[in-house]
Amino acid sequence: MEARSREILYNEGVAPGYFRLGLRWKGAGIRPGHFVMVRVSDGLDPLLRRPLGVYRVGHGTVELLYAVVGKGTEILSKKMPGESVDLLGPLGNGFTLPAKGHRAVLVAGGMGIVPLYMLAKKVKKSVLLFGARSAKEASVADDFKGLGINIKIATNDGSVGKKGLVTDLLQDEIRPGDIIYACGPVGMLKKIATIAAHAGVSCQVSLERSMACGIGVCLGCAVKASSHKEASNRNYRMVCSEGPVFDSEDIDWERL
Amino acid sequence: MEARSREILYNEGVAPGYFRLGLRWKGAGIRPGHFVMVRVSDGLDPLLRRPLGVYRVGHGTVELLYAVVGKGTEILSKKMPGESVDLLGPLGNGFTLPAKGHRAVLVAGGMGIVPLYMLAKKVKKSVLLFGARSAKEASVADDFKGLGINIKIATNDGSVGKKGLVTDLLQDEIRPGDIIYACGPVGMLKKIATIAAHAGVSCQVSLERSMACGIGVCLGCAVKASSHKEASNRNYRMVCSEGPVFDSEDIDWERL
Amino acid sequence: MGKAIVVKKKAGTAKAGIKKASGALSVEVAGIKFKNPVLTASGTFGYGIEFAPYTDLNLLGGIVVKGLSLRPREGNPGPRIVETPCGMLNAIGLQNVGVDAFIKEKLPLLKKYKTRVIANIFGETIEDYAEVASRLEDAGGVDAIEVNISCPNVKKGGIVFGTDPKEAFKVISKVRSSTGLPVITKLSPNVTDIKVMVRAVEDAGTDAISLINTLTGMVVDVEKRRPVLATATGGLSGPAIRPVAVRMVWQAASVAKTPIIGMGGIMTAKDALEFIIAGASAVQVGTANFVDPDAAAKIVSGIEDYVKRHSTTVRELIGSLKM
Amino acid sequence: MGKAIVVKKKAGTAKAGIKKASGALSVEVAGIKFKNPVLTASGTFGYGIEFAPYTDLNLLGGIVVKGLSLRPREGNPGPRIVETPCGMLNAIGLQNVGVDAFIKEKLPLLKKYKTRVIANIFGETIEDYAEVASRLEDAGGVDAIEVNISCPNVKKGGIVFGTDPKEAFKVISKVRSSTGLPVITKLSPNVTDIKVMVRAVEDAGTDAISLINTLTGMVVDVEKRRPVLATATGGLSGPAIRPVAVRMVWQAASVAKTPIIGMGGIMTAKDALEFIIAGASAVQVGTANFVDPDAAAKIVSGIEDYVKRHSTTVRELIGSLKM
Ligand SMILES: Cc1cc2nc3c(=O)[nH]c(=O)nc-3n(C[C@H](O)[C@H](O)[C@H](O)COP(=O)(O)OP(=O)(O)OC[C@H]3O[C@@H](n4cnc5c(N)ncnc54)[C@H](O)[C@@H]3O)c2cc1C
Ligand SMILES: Cc1cc2nc3c(=O)[nH]c(=O)nc-3n(C[C@H](O)[C@H](O)[C@H](O)COP(=O)(O)OP(=O)(O)OC[C@H]3O[C@@H](n4cnc5c(N)ncnc54)[C@H](O)[C@@H]3O)c2cc1C
Ligand SMILES: Cc1cc2nc3c(=O)[nH]c(=O)nc-3n(C[C@H](O)[C@H](O)[C@H](O)COP(=O)(O)O)c2cc1C
Ligand SMILES: Cc1cc2nc3c(=O)[nH]c(=O)nc-3n(C[C@H](O)[C@H](O)[C@H](O)COP(=O)(O)O)c2cc1C
Ligand code: FES
Ligand code: FES
Repeated sequence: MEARSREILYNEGVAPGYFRLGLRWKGAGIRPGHFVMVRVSDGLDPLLRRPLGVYRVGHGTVELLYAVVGKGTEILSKKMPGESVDLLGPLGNGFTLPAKGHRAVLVAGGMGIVPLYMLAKKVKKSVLLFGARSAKEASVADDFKGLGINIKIATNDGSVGKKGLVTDLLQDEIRPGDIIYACGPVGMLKKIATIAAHAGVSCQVSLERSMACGIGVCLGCAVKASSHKEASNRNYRMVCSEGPVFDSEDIDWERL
Repeated sequence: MEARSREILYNEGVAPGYFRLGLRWKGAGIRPGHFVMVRVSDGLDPLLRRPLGVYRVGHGTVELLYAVVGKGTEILSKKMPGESVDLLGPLGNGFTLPAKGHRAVLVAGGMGIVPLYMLAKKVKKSVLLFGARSAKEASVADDFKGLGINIKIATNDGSVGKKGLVTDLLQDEIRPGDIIYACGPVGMLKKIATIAAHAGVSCQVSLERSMACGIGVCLGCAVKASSHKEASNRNYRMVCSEGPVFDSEDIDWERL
Repeated sequence: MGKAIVVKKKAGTAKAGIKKASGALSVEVAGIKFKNPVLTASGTFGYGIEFAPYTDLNLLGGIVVKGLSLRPREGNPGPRIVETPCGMLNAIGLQNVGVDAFIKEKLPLLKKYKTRVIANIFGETIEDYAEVASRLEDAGGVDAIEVNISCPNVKKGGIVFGTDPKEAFKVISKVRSSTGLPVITKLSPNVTDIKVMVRAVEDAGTDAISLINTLTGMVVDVEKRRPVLATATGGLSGPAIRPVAVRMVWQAASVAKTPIIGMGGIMTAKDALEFIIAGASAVQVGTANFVDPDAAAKIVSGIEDYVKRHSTTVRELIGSLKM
Repeated sequence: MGKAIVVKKKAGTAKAGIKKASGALSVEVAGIKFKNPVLTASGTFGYGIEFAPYTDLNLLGGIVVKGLSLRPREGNPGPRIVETPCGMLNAIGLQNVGVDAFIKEKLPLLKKYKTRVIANIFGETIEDYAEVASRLEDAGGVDAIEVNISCPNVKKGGIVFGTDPKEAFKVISKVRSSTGLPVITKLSPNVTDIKVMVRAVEDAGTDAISLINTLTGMVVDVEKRRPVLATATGGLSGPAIRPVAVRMVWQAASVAKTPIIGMGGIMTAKDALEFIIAGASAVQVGTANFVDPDAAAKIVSGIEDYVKRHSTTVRELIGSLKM
């Protein structure tokens, strides 16, 4: 819980536009679902830190996995081993692990896979449903082999796994008593929330919102709570400090 | 005369805080005293290009020599061979070579040495007076060995050459019929202009001003012309397009 | 076969696309047709011709030249510029060759290019403004006049025309009656309510409105404990001011009856499109010309890409912001 | 020997320097002594306590808490923020726990730190402002009140208090008479002439003036053709606005009789010193807290270095700008 410069151990392309960033970081105290705020530049532009989930934790190391989508992640992707990067974190509330006897169904869309790795390590006998745009993106799922988790993939082009959407996989997969853990684009999460509600299973989603502070003070990352959660001045939840993981029932999906 | 990306061949520290930047650049058409406007970053901050003199020209290559003084030059110093950098130039009016029979006395303070290298190559039997802060900075003068130019150095700490100011060297050196070519800090140039006036010798100075465009359109780099040069609306001269080299008599040194 | 036809069709569409696109970019402002909505901003593009070595002037929708006054002006002492975060301050002091030298020396060269020429003018008195405008009309070859009202009225104790709706009304009325050329009024952003200024200059008969001019700013040299600029304050331009500029263009467009030309920190086609979608019929590119002398031409081609990709026209995009 | 003496002297001076420096940093504003001139800006530092894990709150001159209203406020729908060149826009909508919850839950924790606590307040009506101010005085433990007048007066058709000198006068007069606490008025930069606002709030009895609040701006999503922010416009903050802020502080200081607290884009000690030299008696650090939660503390130590290096005090630096 401090802003600190971390040494870069590696920063390698996984697939075109996807990078693994390895950092020296001892005693991070990171739980599944945690994220960090990364200062990509010492300069004034881009000004704000970028939120990135923690992917994997090793002995004295932490690995992030990120896609280059704009100028911040572009700058990050050019950093070299030996340089360092200023990180604030770990931040947020992570996933709540399933109670005994419940199967975890992990659902990821694209980079939404990130917070699920540490979760997958903790929840044995679970299944990962991964929706990727391409075979290249889908290759990230290889990291999950050997975790004792069942992996099912859907790609847009059908180049790997099933051709179609990950939510189609979920429709087939879901059983009473399961707990869904999902992260990915809003459209996907919305659909998953509906599927979960229909199936009557509990569902935790990790949300993304533009963030300035990451620590609950700027009030910039608000999402609307669903009406059963509304209170006089508590109609909004902060994704950074009250999330990024929420019970899908607590979110007003119409206004997201 | 175009803005163009140039491949970096090398970008090496010469002395702490001093760098040589080698670029692939064919047919540059560069004359002594020319400069370029360097875009140090594709981003929005720092926004403006940085003016840097051309130091040396090789076969299809150009070398700049620069000191890291602020954020722009700092960013530049981190560029790696193989990357490229966007340059606008060559720009400005260079030095006027001495007429036959006149000896050229080149006077440099610090990075003011840059525009004098190409000049030194053209003016045989001349002398270079170089004022440096330290032995490290003075070591740049080694490049001038073998050009057939007499080199005299003054350093602040006396670690190399004479202890003192380069203007003291000039006082001793100057003879009727000499032409002074000077570049360096304003204080030094001011003194040199006075020395030249007293000695009745002609003197060309290369000036530095903050620049936005480098091509005479923003009118940002104005210096006041001396009163004998004033005209209704021509009291200012643009350092980028009318300079950076001026006859020292044409400048109003009091208002610089 | 089926496939071949599809390919042919595609090729056909692409070609038609190119042809259509040139029409797709054109806009009309103040009764003048511009082949595309990208102009260069006054004071950032000299008298136009200086950029010929660096860019193809024929690609531009128009060129707005450096502000012209009745007599030549020498401008302010230096330092005149200083870089700021994502921007710069300038205090050039409106240095220019004067309207007569412009007409004699610059205009004939500029007229040769296939682009619109807009003369930006200013004065210290209302009469000065009027006289400059009328000389420019007489000269011929100028398509419109842009009136910079961010200047102090020396006869009124230095009150800035552009921050007082009454003064703005007076100067624009006078210019309006002194020239048959289309009149574009360039507004200052240093006001509480831009809508009040829009109404004042429209009442005075302006044909179009351009904004924003620079925001007043200052940088202090903390070592010398002096302002960096010789004049203490200067005008802030560049991407730093873009959000303020887009907001003001949007507010102005919400009340304006005349077309709006938007500017302030445009560096890319995307930036230009923000202004157009917010309500601008055309844009001006300023500080970006210093960073890349070919910036305006690149913005034209970026807008062309966008309208093709969205199968639309610039005219349809103007003010298309959904709330 | 001579040398040894010099060395001793230097060491002595250095130590004395450190001692002197803590006094060298202190300033007085609105009758309150601050141990140093660095405060954190409202809305960028929560209720203060959230930053305890990241910085030493005891190092700060003061903390200005998130704007408080009579009743809790839920704020605006999202998106509420968007990054801009060297800055950001926010449209939080003044979400806050309300003055009573602040007094009950936040203030007791904040009071434990050795720093000044300033409560930023706002209202939709003049009466709201007054009531919040009076409850804060009754609570005890608040050193001063900062009145944010960049809010619409719902009773007056939404005219913003801070852009109309008459409304500003009224609200500050009322707050002034409702509390014995020092009153700091926080001005909006979205005005033609900041000096008019300074005079209005001084006539109303403010004890000090802080500025600038955010500049109104907008960003358009050109793919969706919508404003990025749910509320269309938001407030621009960060280094982009610093030149405008320094200029306004300088202008305000030129006419103000009360002390000025400057802010807008301060990221470093050098930035803070620009404001102080231009006339501010203290500064506030805002957006920088998001980039580095320890920024304000670092600025304190940077100012300490500067005053030592220049053998001066912050008090001597205030308004020391040479023209
Ligand atoms: C809690 C959390 C965890 C995340 N984890 C990951 C991860 O592990 N790997 C990964 O690749 N991406 C992750 N993201 C998304 C990542 O933050 C954005 O892709 C990144 O901020 C884009 O920055 P940019 O400068 O490249 O893009 P730009 O578009 O230039 O960014 C402009 C602004 O928008 C913000 N922004 C843009 N996209 C997003 C987004 N999707 N979410 C939040 N802010 C955004 C940026 O932070 C910045 O402030 C996460 C987001 C959140 C909120
Ligand atoms: C014609 C000309 C030729 C030059 N040639 C050389 C050279 O060959 N080698 C070299 O090391 N330096 C040279 N300089 C100086 C060089 O331009 C500055 O050191 C550089 O711009 C500093 O940029 P910065 O971002 O590192 O510093 P910052 O202080 O962060 O720059 C802030 C702003 O001030 C401007 N600036 C700061 N110092 C100067 C300066 N001395 N002259 C002009 N603008 C300045 C910058 O360009 C920028 O716009 C030359 C300057 C001019 C005008
Ligand atoms: C160096 C400089 C000189 C300028 N001179 C003028 C001028 O003479 N007349 C005028 O109306 N605007 C002038 N401007 C303002 C620009 O035309 C434009 O309104 C402003 O810079 C905002 O656009 P930008 O951010 O794209 O630069 C000048 C701007 C700069 C940077
Ligand atoms: C997210 C955010 C929330 C803010 N909330 C308030 C507020 O509640 N009350 C207030 O007076 N100012 C508020 N401000 C304005 C700041 O206090 C400050 O005046 C402004 O941001 C300029 O300073 P800066 O550039 O250092 O951030 C807020 C600013 C930001 C960025
Ligand atoms: S990002 Fe600031 S409150 Fe969440
Ligand atoms: S730098 Fe623009 S005129 Fe010289």
